[in-house]
Amino acid sequence: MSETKYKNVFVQGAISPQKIADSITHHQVKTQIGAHDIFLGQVRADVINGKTVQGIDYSAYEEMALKTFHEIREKAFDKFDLTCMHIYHSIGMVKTGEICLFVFTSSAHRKEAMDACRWLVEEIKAKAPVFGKEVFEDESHQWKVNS
Amino acid sequence: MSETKYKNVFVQGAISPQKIADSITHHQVKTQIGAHDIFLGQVRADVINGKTVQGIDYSAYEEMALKTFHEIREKAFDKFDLTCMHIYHSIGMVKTGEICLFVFTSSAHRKEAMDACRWLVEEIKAKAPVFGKEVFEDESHQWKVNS
Amino acid sequence: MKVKVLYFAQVAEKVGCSKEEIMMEGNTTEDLLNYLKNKYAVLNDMTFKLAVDQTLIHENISIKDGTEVALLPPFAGG
Amino acid sequence: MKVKVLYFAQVAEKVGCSKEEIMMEGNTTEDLLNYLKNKYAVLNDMTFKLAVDQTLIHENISIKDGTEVALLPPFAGG
Repeated sequence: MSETKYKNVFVQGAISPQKIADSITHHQVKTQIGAHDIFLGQVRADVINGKTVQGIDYSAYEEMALKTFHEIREKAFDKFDLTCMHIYHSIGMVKTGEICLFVFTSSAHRKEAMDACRWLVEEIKAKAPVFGKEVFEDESHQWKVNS
Repeated sequence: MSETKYKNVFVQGAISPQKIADSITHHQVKTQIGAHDIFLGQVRADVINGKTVQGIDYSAYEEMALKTFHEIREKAFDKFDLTCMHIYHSIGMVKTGEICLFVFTSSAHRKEAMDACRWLVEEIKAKAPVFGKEVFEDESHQWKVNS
Repeated sequence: MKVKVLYFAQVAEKVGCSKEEIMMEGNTTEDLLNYLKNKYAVLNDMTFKLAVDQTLIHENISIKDGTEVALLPPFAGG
Repeated sequence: MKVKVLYFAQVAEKVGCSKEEIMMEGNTTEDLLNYLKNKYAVLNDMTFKLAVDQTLIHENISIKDGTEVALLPPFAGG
């Protein structure tokens, strides 16, 4: 099973606000769209046992993750009346305050876009084999677990 | 009752993707944020009785609208555990494919950000005295009604 | 008494006016509505709500001299 | 038979390896798990799921020569 079968959703490092703006701009030619919903995950400077997170180093079982993202994507188009749908996830180090997940849904009407976006975020968190090493300011670390 | 009492949410014409990127960037220093939800309303090229919408010309009872947006905002902070919340709405002409509404919620956790964003969009549509004249390609028009 | 009346969107379009000060008898929103529907017959066929001093009202209320009343057709924000 | 085993995140860290090919007796995921827990005692104290050829499994299944099995600790995407 080759990685090239599936669309790459991984971005090296943080996802830039400019990339988000560019994505929005690309959708302005699709004039059947009436509503976009965008979810962004941002790395928090959590304090754990007195130590502050300085970033999360993301890793993934990439081939399985891309297959999983693909399946989630197919299911989303089945479940919701969407015009477009995009997912980007960081891989590697993302510092606090930076964006690590970008989910973008577009539909004629708001309900579909919002329902789909929420569903996608939950699916990604539950099913994508992505791992996060929370790195503290003293370079020690712990492994993040989704809640 | 003076307009200056309330924050101005109106933007002349379309809301640019760059403005959205800038808003996201401004929130990267707030490292207690873990999740953003962004809703964007985009003007659709609906076809009505064979005529295609080329844009919506928005007008508002501005003073009441700003008061209403202010009340919605206060209520949102009461109801949801939000770090930040921003609303921008276009006034004047917005062409098809362009953005006319930008709702931006930020919280430590995704559920609050997403619940708040959805609630805000519904409140705005129901309560803000904003009007939309759908202008067709032949310059005739009809008045939009929210569904 | 004097009332400042604001008209918006399709209401303004049909009435042909966006703002005016009127002198009316009576002191309730119902009195005002009767006055306006008499002045602009087209209002009898239109859907709109009233806002008194920038607050929507859902029943007949009394108004005082100098009040601002707006005729608001269905909202279409977003 | 030969199995390609992948370790991720905290599992890779504790095992000290991210990828290896092992030769094992038996032909089920349970046989494989027993083999691995014997080789790496630390696995007995860890939480992880198995993916066989990139699909999560929730019960003991048979595997064949050349299968790719991954040990996946709790996900933390997003």
